[in-house]
Amino acid sequence: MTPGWLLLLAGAGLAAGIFSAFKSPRLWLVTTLIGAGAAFAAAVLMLASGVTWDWRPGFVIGGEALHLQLDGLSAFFLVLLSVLGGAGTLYSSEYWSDKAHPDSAPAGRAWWNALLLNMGCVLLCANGLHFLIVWEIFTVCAYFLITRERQRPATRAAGWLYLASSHVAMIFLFAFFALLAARTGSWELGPMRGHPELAPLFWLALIGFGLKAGIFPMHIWLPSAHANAPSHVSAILSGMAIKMGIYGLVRFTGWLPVPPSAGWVVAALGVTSAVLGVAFALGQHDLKRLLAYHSVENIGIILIGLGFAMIAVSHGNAAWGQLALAGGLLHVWNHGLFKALLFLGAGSVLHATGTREMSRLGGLWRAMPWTASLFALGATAIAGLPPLNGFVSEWLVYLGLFDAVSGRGHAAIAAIVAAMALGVTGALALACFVKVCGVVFLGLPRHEIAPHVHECGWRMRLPMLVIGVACVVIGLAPILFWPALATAAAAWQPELANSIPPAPLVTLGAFHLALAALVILAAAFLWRRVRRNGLSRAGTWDCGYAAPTARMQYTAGSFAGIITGWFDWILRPQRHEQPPGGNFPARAGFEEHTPETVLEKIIEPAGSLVLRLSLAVRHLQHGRVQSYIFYLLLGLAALAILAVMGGAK
Amino acid sequence: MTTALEILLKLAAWLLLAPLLPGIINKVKAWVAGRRGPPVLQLYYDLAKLWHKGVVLSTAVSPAHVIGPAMAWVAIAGAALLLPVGQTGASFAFRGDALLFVYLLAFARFCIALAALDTGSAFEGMGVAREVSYAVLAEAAIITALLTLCVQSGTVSLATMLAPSAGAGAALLAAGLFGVLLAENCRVPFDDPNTHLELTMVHEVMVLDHSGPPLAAILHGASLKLLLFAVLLTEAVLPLGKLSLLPAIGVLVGSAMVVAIAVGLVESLLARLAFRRVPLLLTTSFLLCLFALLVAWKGGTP
Amino acid sequence: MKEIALIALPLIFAAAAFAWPDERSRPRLLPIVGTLHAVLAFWLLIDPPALAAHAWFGFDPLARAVLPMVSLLFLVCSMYGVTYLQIRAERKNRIFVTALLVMLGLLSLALQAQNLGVLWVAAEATTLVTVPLLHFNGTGRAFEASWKYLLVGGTGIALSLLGSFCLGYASLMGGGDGDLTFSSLNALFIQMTPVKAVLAHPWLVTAWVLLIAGYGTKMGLAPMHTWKPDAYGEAPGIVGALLAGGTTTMAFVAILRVKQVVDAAGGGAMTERTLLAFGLFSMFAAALFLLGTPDYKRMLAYSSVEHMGILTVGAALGGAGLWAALFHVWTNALTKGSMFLSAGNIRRAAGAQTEDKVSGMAWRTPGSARLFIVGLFAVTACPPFGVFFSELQILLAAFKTGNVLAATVFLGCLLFAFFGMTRLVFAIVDGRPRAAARKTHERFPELPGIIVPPLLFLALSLWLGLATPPLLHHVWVAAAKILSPTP
Amino acid sequence: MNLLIGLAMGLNLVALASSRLPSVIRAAAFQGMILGTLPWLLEEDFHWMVVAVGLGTVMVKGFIIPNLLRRALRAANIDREVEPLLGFVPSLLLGAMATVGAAALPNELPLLHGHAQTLLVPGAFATVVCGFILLIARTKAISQVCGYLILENGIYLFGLLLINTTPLLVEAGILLDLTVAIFVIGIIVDRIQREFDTLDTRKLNTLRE
Repeated sequence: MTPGWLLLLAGAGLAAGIFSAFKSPRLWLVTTLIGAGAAFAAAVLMLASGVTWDWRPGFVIGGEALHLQLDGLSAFFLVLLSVLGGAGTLYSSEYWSDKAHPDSAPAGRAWWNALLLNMGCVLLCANGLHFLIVWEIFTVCAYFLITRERQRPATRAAGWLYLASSHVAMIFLFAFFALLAARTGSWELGPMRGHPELAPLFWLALIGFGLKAGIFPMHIWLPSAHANAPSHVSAILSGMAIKMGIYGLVRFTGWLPVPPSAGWVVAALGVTSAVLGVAFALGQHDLKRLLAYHSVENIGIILIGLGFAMIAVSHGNAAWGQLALAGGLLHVWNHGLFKALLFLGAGSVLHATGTREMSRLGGLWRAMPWTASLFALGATAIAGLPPLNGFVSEWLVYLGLFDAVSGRGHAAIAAIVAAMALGVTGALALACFVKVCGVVFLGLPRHEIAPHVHECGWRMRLPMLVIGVACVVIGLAPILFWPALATAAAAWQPELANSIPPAPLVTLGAFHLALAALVILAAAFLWRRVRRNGLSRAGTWDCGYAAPTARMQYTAGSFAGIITGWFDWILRPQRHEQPPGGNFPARAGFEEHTPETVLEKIIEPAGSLVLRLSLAVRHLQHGRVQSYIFYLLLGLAALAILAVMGGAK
Repeated sequence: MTTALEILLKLAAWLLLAPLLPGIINKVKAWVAGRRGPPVLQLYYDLAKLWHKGVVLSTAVSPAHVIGPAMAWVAIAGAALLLPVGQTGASFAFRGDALLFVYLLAFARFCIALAALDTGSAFEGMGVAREVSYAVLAEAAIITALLTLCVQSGTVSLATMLAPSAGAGAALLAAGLFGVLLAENCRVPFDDPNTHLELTMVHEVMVLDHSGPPLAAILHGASLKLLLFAVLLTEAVLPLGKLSLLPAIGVLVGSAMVVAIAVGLVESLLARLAFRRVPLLLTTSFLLCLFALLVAWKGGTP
Repeated sequence: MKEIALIALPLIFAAAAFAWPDERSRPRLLPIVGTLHAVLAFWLLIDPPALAAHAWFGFDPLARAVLPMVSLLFLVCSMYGVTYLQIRAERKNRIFVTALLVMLGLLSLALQAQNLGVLWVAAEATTLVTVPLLHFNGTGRAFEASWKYLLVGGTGIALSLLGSFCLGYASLMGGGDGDLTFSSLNALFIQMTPVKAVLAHPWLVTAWVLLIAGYGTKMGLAPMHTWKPDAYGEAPGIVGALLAGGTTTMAFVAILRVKQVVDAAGGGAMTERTLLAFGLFSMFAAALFLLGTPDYKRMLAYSSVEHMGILTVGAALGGAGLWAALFHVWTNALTKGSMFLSAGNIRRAAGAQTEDKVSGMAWRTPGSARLFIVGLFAVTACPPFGVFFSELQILLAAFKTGNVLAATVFLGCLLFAFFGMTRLVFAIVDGRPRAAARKTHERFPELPGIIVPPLLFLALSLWLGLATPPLLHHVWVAAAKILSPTP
Repeated sequence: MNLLIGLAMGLNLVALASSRLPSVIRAAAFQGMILGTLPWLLEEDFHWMVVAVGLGTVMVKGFIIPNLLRRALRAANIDREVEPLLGFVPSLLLGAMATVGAAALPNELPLLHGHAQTLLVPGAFATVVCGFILLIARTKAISQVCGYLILENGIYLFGLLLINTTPLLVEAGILLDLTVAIFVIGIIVDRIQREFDTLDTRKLNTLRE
């Protein structure tokens, strides 16, 4: 079967899912899974064969001839989309069931399929007009998925923020594509590095796609949207939707010429997003909000890779550019996988306990061992630790940076800064996920959470399992995925393509394999040893304090206190303290809340300023007809002046 | 076959020699304090005893409490395989193994930290929070040190990075790495290994609830880590790559001694820092590495 | 012959409707006339008649490019009207139906008018016949709205009369014989001797200013838009749709015709400058109003002001912008029509039209609420609806002609309008429903008669965008070519 | 003829200055009659159509509409005060300035030699401006209607420039429209009075942002 037929099957499956969503959930599940599977097959086929699938049927949509294209880059992203889409589909069939959400589930299924379908189309469209159309449709679908629980004001606010900032992005893309079409004279997309006059358009694309990707100063919509959406939606949003922004950037930096400073700017944005993203994450107490900020961090890592690849290209294809690009691209996959895993895990925690507030959770491993261990796996991966996939991609980026340094080229200094930032980011992420796993899953329950805490069913467990396995496989055998990376890189910049995997990657894979095996062996061995020596149970060492309670455990806030202290200048946490006083202190209290600084300190003031202006203007419409006629005269006068001015010219 | 044998031999050497270092340090401290102190091989006795002891587990803990130390131990051992010894180089050497080295240690930290948090005790929480927070700065320092070596040698593989001396910036680099060594291994002035007040501990408080074989794994891992850092420090400063195996080993052992003695002296002469001051000191060692980097950048030739 | 029928048919039926005895069956006349009119209009669209020289009205390319849209709009609205008037049986509909039909006739006349005087007469007459439509509800607010509409609109129309006189006088100065048909005016001004041109120029400028002010008032360009929110806010949804889609289109066509004449006299630079400035200003003002208005029917009025601004900008860009503007006339009118109708349903179900009184309509009137939201996205230029394509074309024209600044302002205004409209619409649709409204048995009866027409409008908008008929595209381009002296 | 036009221009000022509604109406009506007579003086050859137009104008502007307004005035038995937003003296000054400006205007706008010496254009513009002033500066509906009437008068005055060139149909159409316009306004006024028991349009501002 050729990619074309498979893609057709995929589209048909997803479309059928849209229609069966309301009537029969089972049919929806089947058709959607088939669709996702077909898309996966098509993408893998393309990546394996390396043959671009290009389709120009006769018919015209919106005045432009349809032109679909599945090349290395789009196939690379399509793989991720189909995996996460399939996983989320199965997951949601239990997580967002008709029983639990009678009025929002059916429409939710329909929107879900529409989202997948349109994201796929974005990846395939090779015509600017159609790209713009499906892009906007997928944005709107995501809005309706985020606001599934629209009775909750928080959700509505988050949804509107998302919609508004997406529309800002949309406006920039309007300008970008319109200018492109106006200058090239056609909506056809494709390699056009021959037109240096197109280079400035890159800045429009950077803002338009960057807003979608959640690059640091433009990430304001991301935390609340991810936190308030249903978890399978958060997973696809964070795993795939923001990657669409990355796709746009990669795609158009590959096709269009870029200004010389572009690479530096992208890399700088990457460094900022990486460090500040994880810093904000440390300040969060809401599990899903925290994960959302980690998306900002990982987008940063991806951008560091992409940025240095661009720098390499602009300085004549230095070899390290290839490694940086490979790292960045692989991290697209990796982040998509482990972030989806983490969000699905968070979802089953939410599903079981009904709260996202970490300070109320704890000791969940007893009730939900599967979720706990899979979440721990995801945490290890996202902290960039060997032998899992997160480390592989970060390692590739590192390698690129170090080569740049040792090469002593233009980029060396920048690479040094980026490498340090990457190191700090890694350590911070580690701290953050030690905190999450420890506070949520280990220790004892801090509050008497509803007794119905339970492990999730297999339809929620299986997707997590699959994604977890994928993380492990990429970690242990990165070599298998090099051809895909090479094909994608070739689609971006033919010069950067290199089908021979770098030797170190092989060794690294072997080492990871050995490490994984030994780790398991050692664990088993030690466990047996402990059993043999005989073990007895006792209370945790309480330093002789008579009445320890579960609420005395370290909380998320206190855990991150030291580090968030270092970042006070940007986090601006709001603390409300009620210290114990007197000889017999009554109740004391301390609460801390880390706001979305950029939003609350910059965007909102500006917005209120505009609102005040509009209020002032609206006072002119005060209902007295005399002054209405007076306005009419003013208009007349203005016209006269305009006209006469021209007469003078 | 021979290579496999060689690897096993090297590993055995690492594992066997490791517990010696704390013994030496304690001896030096005792000597400075004018006591006789515990025997140099004390840690061996302790490990052997712990290995046969029964285990008392907190009622709160999950399997991670036991599995964690094992994983950490493996990770540290794996890191040891990456560190070259003299001319023969490391058991595993490839471009970018330096980063793997750093992240393996990070992985070990991750496991120990989770194992500690597992007890749900406020003490462990406190310790872990401190450990991971200081690690952020230490990590920055180590990466900087690696960058220095990378600039120095023009490669990204420990074997070749550590072969030449750090040149002009050697002293700076040594000072910086020594600071990192103290921090990462929880020695004075960052942490007092034999304090008895939980509130002031970092590393000790994390293993408060461990006992028996897991504790043995943790202790041995810690000593191995100390040894790794000592060797890394030495090789970063001295051009061992030029020596043949035996002299190299000799120098290594000697310098490891020196490092141990230095640590001992520091521990007996300095007092523990107040926690709020710790980041300051770590930043200092980071800056030292940074200066070393600058010196290398200016002086060295690619 | 058919073009005369276009005008005569509605007027005759209007007389019939006035004489019609039965209140209940009278509204049925509306769809009948609508259908006949639409058939005629599209027949003419497909094979246009030859244009008689110096005729006072005729089915010329410009009429061909817009009149079928108005006819279509009326057809769908008339379907809605039947059910609507059944629901509103408590009000006598004799005047209402008659006025609607007369309005259709006059619009057909105005759009086909080839003579300055006829054009003005028709425009004035439409103004007058709108008044009874506005106070159909008979409330005090309705009276106030129609009073303001009449006073402001009347003043505007008076100005346009003065302008017409000035244009006529300019033609005299240019050596004309007082023939006010556009074709002869163009011919006259194009071959005007420089001496005469100098004499005629001041009059041309005066005429242009007065006519733009006059017809601009009718069209609702800021700052002459002040009657719009009141009128749209108080009128029934069907009237709002016809005003926003039909009357404004008429005014726009009038402006285009005058622009053609003035351009012929070499005033091209002036007309484009003034139109661009006024269009952008209207968009800007509308965006500011949209940001804060709490009333969703007035919101529609401001949105209409914004789209009039867009049309004007398009017209100012000449050539490519012009045909895009004609395209936008269609998409905007039809999309806006759906919003007016669904807003009317919501208004009747909620009994109020400000966000502090209305919320949770998604539960109260699911169908209309969904339509309203889809219409919202359609009208704020979200693909794949028609407005998106037409606005994109205007944007393209702006970039092609190098008006980057104008394009920037254009996009900024679109953005703020989107903010304001989404905020308000989602507040009234999604917000927590009132306690009373949550009970299902209180659901407002959403008869197919009031749900299908807005749906139809959306379908049309979709069709226009995704599969623009080549014939229409060709017609628009042809009209634009004729209108803009510089091809 | 210029005498008559001058008289009309004077009547503008009267309308501006008068503090009682009946006098405003009377001024407007009288102005209407004057304008009605103008076509006869304008046309050399005695054309029946012109006579018809003139008669119609006199009838409508001079009698029908004023009576209509008076009826509205009586129907809503309200005090006869004008209640200006803008005082009489300022509005009078404005009107005077407008008249002077309008008199200076023709130097800017070239005219056919036939019209150059008549006061038609200045009169027209002055009247239009005065109409605007009445519209903007008066609160009473009736006085606004009068303002609108005067505005129309001005336009009509201007229209006379074209009376012998453009077909009279335009004129007739105009006449008709104006009458209907005023007529409807009269009805509205009537309705408003029933609704609000006052003719003060300041009360008409419930519709607002």
